Amino acid sequence: MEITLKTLIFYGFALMTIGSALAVVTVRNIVHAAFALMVTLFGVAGLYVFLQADFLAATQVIVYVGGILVLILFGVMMTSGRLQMRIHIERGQLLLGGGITIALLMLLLTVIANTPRWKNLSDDGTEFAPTTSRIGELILNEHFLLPFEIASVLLLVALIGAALISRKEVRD
Amino acid sequence: MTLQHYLVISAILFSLGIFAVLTRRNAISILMGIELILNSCNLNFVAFSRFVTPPENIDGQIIAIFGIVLAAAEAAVFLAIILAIYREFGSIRPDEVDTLKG
Amino acid sequence: MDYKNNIESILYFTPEILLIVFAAAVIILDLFVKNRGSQKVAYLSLIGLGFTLVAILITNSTIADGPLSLFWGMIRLDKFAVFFKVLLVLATAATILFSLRSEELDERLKGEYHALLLAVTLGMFLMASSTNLLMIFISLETVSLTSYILAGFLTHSPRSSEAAFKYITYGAVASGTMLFGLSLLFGMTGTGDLAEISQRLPEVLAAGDVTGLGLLISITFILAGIGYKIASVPFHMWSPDVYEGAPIPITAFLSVASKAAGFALFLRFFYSGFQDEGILQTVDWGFLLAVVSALTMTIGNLAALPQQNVKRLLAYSSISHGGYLLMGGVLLTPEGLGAILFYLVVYLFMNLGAFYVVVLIANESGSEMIESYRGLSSRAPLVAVAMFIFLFSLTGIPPFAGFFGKWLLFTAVISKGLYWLAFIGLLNSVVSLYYYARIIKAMYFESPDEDESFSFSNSTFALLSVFVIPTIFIGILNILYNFSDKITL
Amino acid sequence: MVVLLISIILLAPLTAFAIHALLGLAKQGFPRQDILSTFAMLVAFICSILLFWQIAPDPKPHTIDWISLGSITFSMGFYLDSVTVIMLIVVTLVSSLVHIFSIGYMHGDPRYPRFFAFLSLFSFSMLFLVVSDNLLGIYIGWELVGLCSYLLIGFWFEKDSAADACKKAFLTTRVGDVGMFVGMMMLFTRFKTLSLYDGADAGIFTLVEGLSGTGDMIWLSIAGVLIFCGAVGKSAQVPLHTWLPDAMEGPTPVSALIHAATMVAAGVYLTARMFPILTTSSSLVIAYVGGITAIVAATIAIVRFDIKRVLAYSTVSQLGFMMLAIGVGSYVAGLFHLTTHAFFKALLFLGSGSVIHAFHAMHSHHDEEHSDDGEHDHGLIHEHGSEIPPDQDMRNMGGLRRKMPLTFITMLIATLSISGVPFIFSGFWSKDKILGGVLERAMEWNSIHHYILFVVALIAAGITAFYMFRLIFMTFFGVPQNQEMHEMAHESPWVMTVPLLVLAFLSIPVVNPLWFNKDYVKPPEQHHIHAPEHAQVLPDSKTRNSDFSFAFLGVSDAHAAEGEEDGHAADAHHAHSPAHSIAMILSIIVAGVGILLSWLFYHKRRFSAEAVSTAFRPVYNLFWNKYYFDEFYDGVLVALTVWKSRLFAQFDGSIVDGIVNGVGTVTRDVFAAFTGFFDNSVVDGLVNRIAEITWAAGGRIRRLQTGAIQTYLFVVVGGIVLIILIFRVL
Amino acid sequence: MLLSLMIFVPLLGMVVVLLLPRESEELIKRVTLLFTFIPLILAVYLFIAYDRSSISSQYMVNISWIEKFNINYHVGIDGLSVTLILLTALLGPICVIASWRNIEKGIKAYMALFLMLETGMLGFFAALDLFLFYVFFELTLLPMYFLIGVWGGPRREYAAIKFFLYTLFGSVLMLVAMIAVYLTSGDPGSRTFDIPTLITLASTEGHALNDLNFQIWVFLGFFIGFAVKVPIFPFHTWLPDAHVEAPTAISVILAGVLLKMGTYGLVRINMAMFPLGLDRFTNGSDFWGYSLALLGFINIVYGSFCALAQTDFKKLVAYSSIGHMGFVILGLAARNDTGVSGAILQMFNHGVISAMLFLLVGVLYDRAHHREINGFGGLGNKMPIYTGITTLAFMASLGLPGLSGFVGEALALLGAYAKYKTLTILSTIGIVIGAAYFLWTLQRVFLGALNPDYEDIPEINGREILTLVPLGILTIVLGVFPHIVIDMFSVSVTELTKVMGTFEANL
Repeated sequence: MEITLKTLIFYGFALMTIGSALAVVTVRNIVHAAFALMVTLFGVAGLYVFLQADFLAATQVIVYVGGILVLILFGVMMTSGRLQMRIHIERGQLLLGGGITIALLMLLLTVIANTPRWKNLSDDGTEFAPTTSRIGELILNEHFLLPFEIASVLLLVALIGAALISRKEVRD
Repeated sequence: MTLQHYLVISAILFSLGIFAVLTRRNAISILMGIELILNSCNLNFVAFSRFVTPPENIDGQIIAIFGIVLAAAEAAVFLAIILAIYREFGSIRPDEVDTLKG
Repeated sequence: MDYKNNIESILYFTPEILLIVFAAAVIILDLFVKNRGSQKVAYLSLIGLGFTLVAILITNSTIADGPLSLFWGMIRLDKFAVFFKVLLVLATAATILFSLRSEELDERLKGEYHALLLAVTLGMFLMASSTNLLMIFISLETVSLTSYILAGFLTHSPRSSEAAFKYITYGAVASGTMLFGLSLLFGMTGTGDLAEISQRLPEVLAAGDVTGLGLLISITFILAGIGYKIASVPFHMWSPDVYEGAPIPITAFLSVASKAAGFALFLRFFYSGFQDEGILQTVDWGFLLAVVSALTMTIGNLAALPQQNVKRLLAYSSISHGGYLLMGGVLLTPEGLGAILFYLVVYLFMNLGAFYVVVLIANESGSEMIESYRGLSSRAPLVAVAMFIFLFSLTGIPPFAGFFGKWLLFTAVISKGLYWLAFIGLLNSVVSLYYYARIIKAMYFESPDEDESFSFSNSTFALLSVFVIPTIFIGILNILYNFSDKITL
Repeated sequence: MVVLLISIILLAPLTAFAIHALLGLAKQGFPRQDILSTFAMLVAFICSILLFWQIAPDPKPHTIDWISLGSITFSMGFYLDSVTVIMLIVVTLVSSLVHIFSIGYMHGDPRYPRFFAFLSLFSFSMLFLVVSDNLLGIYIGWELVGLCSYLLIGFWFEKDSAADACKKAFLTTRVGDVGMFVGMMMLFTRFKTLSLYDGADAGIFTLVEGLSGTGDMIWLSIAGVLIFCGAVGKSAQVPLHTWLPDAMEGPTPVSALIHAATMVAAGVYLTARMFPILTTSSSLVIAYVGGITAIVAATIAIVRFDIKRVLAYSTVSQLGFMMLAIGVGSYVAGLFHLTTHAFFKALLFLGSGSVIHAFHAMHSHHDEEHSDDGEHDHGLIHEHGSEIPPDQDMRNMGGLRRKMPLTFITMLIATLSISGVPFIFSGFWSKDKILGGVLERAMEWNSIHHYILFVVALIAAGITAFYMFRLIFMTFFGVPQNQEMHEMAHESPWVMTVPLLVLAFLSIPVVNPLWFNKDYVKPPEQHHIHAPEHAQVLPDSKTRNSDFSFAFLGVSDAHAAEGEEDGHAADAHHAHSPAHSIAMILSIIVAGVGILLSWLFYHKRRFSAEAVSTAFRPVYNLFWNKYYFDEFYDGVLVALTVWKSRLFAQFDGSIVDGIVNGVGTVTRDVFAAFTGFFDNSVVDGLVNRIAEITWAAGGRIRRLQTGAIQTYLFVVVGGIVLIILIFRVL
Repeated sequence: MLLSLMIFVPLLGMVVVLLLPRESEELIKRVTLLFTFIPLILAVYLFIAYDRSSISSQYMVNISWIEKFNINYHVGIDGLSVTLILLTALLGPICVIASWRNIEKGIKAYMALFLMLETGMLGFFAALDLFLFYVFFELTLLPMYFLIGVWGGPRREYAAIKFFLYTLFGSVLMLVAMIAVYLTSGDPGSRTFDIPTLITLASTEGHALNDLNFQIWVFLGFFIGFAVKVPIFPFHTWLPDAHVEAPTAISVILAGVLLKMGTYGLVRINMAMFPLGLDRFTNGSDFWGYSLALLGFINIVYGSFCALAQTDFKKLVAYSSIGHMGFVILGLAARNDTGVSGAILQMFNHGVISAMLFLLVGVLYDRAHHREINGFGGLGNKMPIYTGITTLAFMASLGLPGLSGFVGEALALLGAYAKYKTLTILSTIGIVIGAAYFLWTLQRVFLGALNPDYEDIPEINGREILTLVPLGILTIVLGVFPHIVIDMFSVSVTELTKVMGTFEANL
């Protein structure tokens, strides 16, 4: 594979994603972790761009970075206000968790490396049409109408539930 | 930039997510780990959609979109529950929320 | 099979739509109900479930010629789905009726509570009928999210909050893992449609495009999601804590409906997607699940032995029953399927009945511990009789239905030649007797701490008899044995 | 007619018993029930006499099918030949007399009716045993008499010694019975029938002929010896004789009837009945057992002071003689001695009963409370003869001949008879016949075994004379040893003395009708008796040459001039063999010596018994302690049994459970090695153990359920990894 | 229909009892007595009307029950079952009478459970469908569990659950075997649970059920199930506990009927259906048969010795039951007419005798409130009638000829000797030990000087005598005329031994 700018940028994104994700799981300060997570999410969005999933990349940024991450930060504020922002970890747990994680990763990498179907599928650089309209079609008119509707129910439920549970006092 | 690149990134993300979930003694960190996991899944779907399925088929992307939606919903509920826990237990350390056991 | 498009499908989707409509209606009605003691919301929910049931039966009549694939193959309407929907409606109705009696629940949150119950029922309907990876995941998440909320429904109850917290943490990890597995499966076959997967997977396997390890990992990851729903080892650990912390009606609901829906998903997924010989040769998931089921029932039973909290005890017991059910699931035979379905019906009645008694006793004595059952035979003889019927049915003692259910399961298992599994299962029945008998012992052999007898209303007994009568007669009477013949996957 | 008569004989006592039982159950008993039993026995006696004329020349059993099982049928029935009739008459006669005697002797006992109920039941059982034509029937009667013996020995059950004795009697005889049962099983398995005689199908005696020379002789010998085991138990042969002396705890009439005349003789009867299947080896075993019993019991009897114990050992000894007779093939002699012994021994017991009664009545005067009190004089009892009730202790007696002349005379007659005083007493004839038979067999086969047995028997006969006269001298002669008791002693009432007189009369052969008829009893063919190989086989004796039929009844045919039959006119036959003449002379000599010594020791006091016993202390100790049989049984067998059962119970509690425990412990330890901790709770009980293991496992699983969600997640992820790895490896 | 009526009358009685008000105890007792008396009358009628010469089952009812699995409500009686049905029906009213005064609390529930128990037992003996058979088998567990657990002695909970767990463990193995048989009986659709059909199939050459290995395994499955019930060493440890804790009437049922269920099952299923399971194993070595005989022997000796070591009267009787059931096993192991007939007769007789023994223990316990054998003494003086009846029962139990216990034992031994000489001879030790412990007990309780504590002990009363007299009469009558019972089943037994195919030693 020749090294092009595109490749370099790809690797940059990849490193950014992985590196920040590593930070998410290692740094001891919860706010730092949240920011690292933001970087990761951006990185993933960038990878989506490389995969020519433009709509998805946008969604990723808006929903994750704009929504979820803010939510997480709120959570951090509301729960860690009086306490240290340090994340508690324990050595034994870390080692055991690390071991299991590495085992899992090894298994996954073995599969990825050994599955013929997934080999030698390189990005040939073909440009695809923007996906947004197609996605709209599929979701609103075709195959994915039902999931869409159900997802809306789901969101409603989550809304009600989150409100129900998080509020301090029930109404009188 | 082969499929395997993406898959490896995704696998690493997944593993890190799992690692976070297992080792971070903080409910919000666990949530972050879960987000990493879900992201890795989405990345997988998109990558497969790009490389495995025919170009016009973007089912994978759509699944990923739903994945994001669900992640958001889950995060919302999760945080709500974390708040409730914080209210009841004064802590969001998962190892301190252990009155139910045995 | 033709896929029905969205418009064509809507009519067949009436039961689910009714659920959504009534969920909304419940919330709206709740706004207008000022009287705290009013049960209007609950009755509306019950009415909604009644309508849904009718609608289900009507849709059932439309599939006489064969199953239908709705919404471009997202879900499937077949006898199997109809069976589970009926079962789920019954379970939900029972849960609502329990909730009427339960004194734990905040009366001011009735609207949300019932709306959530209806919503979770919807999710379960979809779990029973999904045929697409995306639908599977969404329906699972719907059920899960709603369940988290329901488990944490009790305000100012640390136990309830803790239950919700554990549930969601566990559930999120499990479903995330499952989603990863689904993505791998998607990557191997290039499709999300279960029917297509079942076609393509053997092809790619045969072509050597996919390794066994990949398939195994994919299946195992997916199993994490399904296994957590049906609480099978090693994905069972949430359930005792959650069952103990959640409100009792919700515990009952989770132990029956959620488990049933999980089994529906499990069966549809594995039976229709992975039944191919080639797949089985690559990954003998049948054997894998046989081991899992043996472990599940054993661990569930063993852990139940020392329990002092009846609710928690029943949680473990329901884990072990998940193991029994799973046993039928690994067989891939019509007998196995029929046995599971029959057992689910039986299990519905006996387990819900047992939980109902727990509700009653918790209301009267304010405790869920075994001690509070002391001398129940003299304090509330009828309830004690009902409880012993449920418990012995759960153990699998004739003439109660539980025995017949188990008998069907074991027959199916043995007909497949899995003697060892049947043997372990039966030994577990013996072990289970021990802890069920502890409750019986408290009820019958020990004298009460107080002599004052419990008083229950007639409607209580009426509801109790709704569970008792089927528990006695389903097995003895030859009425339900043939229904599963028409149900295939 | 035969069936009718036998039915009456059997039903009369049975009916009496049933009426007693019903009255007792209804709490309606009354004292005069004695008449019922006595009458029933007299009826039976008369019928037995009538049967005398009903003996068919070629008897067939009268049977009915009792149990039919497919190919097998067990029948029940009667068989009537001369031996049966003799036994019937002896049993009914003695029984009747004992009934009558008991009316006097048991008078005033609170359980008086019950005593007669048991006597009736006993009579029925004994008669049933006698008339049965098959082993099963014999066995049934056999056990029933055992039961009655048990009930009657323990009649005064308030006495611990009686309670002990009855249990001992039943158990000891049961040991023998089990042997008999095993023998029956062997025969049954081989012949598929337990009938002895040919009825519709061939009986054992016919079938056994087929075995001759088939190499099954060892088998048959074992079977024969096993059947004989039953007789060893019942007839109190060594080594199962110890119960009989203890059985004297029962009322004296019981001792007379059951433990002298009838039940203990049943063993002899059985052995005689089974005569045709006895082989050379089994016969020799029987002969030895008989001989040893005769001498052992006789020596023990010398040193007893309890009048009833002396008689008991005497009985054992005499039974040994009978067994010896049968063992050497002197079948007729054995049965002959049985009948004579029945009368004179019953007489001796009743006489001793009369003496005891005399003393006993005296005690009653002292102590008005008779029997309601558990501590009355029957309560002062002894373990193994170490303590003797005063009314039975010969050292308290002496000089009674004037006080109780009738008792004295009758007992003297019986003693002369048992001692073998020649010619006018029945015992002489029968004992002589036995001795002659042994010697004849010895000479015939030139067998060292039989010579030894002859010497043993001869010595035993001499000792018999010695100790019997010792009894007479100590009781009736000399000066009263206990003046107070002596003063009170008196002759017994007529109901007691009349039976004594009748029996005394019967002990004189001249008046005894049973052995008038020469050739009356003829031995059956003994198919399997062959001279031992080392023995010099003499020309076939006449026992076997004339008649091969199975008829027990000697149809008075001219050939039946065997040397061994009939006692009264025996002289004529002695010519056939020098053995009988030698035996007769020797037996007269030893009897004389015995009596003389006894006279010198106990009447003239020429020698001191004490001095002799001191001089031969070890021997005396051996005799005094009855060869330590009881000690041996108590110390070894009983202890072993109890110990074993304790062990078993222990086993149940600890071993069976212990195995499970062990398995459990190993499991637990292995488990613990992984988990690092376990509880050391003590456990017992199989279920408890399993339950505990299970519980422990449950507890361990519980402990895994820490309550911390990340533990659970570890299990999830770890589970996933493990599943994958394991299935990859698989 | 008569048979079904008999089976379900007690169940009907249970419903009636449950509808009666809790307070009217006398009425409840009378109704129960009535509803246990009806089966007795019917059973006696069946006993009389039964055609003794026919080998086929009589009074058959065959109604489809669960069509899908070809399960039928198939009941019928043959000589073997009618005998045990008579026994069950006889003990029913006796136990009700025995419970008349002894049950202090919850008489209504007690009687209802008792009636349910009776239905279970009667149904078990009449069932000709394997599934039905199993259901009835288990149906006896529930009431038994409660009857011991609620109305039992101080350690009743332990005893009840032990009993339940043991039996359930056994029956679970039985269930596996049963399902295996069902599945092997034919192709889907033609599978059957019908016992006569299965017996035919199992003896059909070439049928899958006729396979040697299959039969051995299935035999073992059923065997363990029944062995727990019998109980055969080492599955016996529940029995002493259950007996000691159970109330008198329940002990009677337990020893009288429930133990027989085990041996009945052995005959009905193991011996009749899977004769190969016991047949010559390899090269003429009779491994399995010998093992069975060995177990019988162990039971006899072990039970007897354990009984000898007991000081608790009831435990002694319980262990004696173990010993006596050993004779049944030994007789069955013989597989010939004599042995099997003896075994079956012994089943019946032991039912009667052990019922008597437990009733007698109960009588004493009601008066003295303890059962310590060494704590009595000299009662013979104060309670002559009781002593008499006890002696009768003891003598019957220790196998005194002329009483019923002897015949069965003797036949079983005679039969067994034909096959297993050494074992049988060794088993006769049990006879001696049996005599030993009974006589010793008799001595310690009744003989000797009166224990002053029992100066005023009342004599056995009329009600108690009423329960004992029928059994006592039966022991005597059957001791003298055993053919009354033997004739009932001798044809069946002949057929059975024919099935077992061991003609060469068919004695």
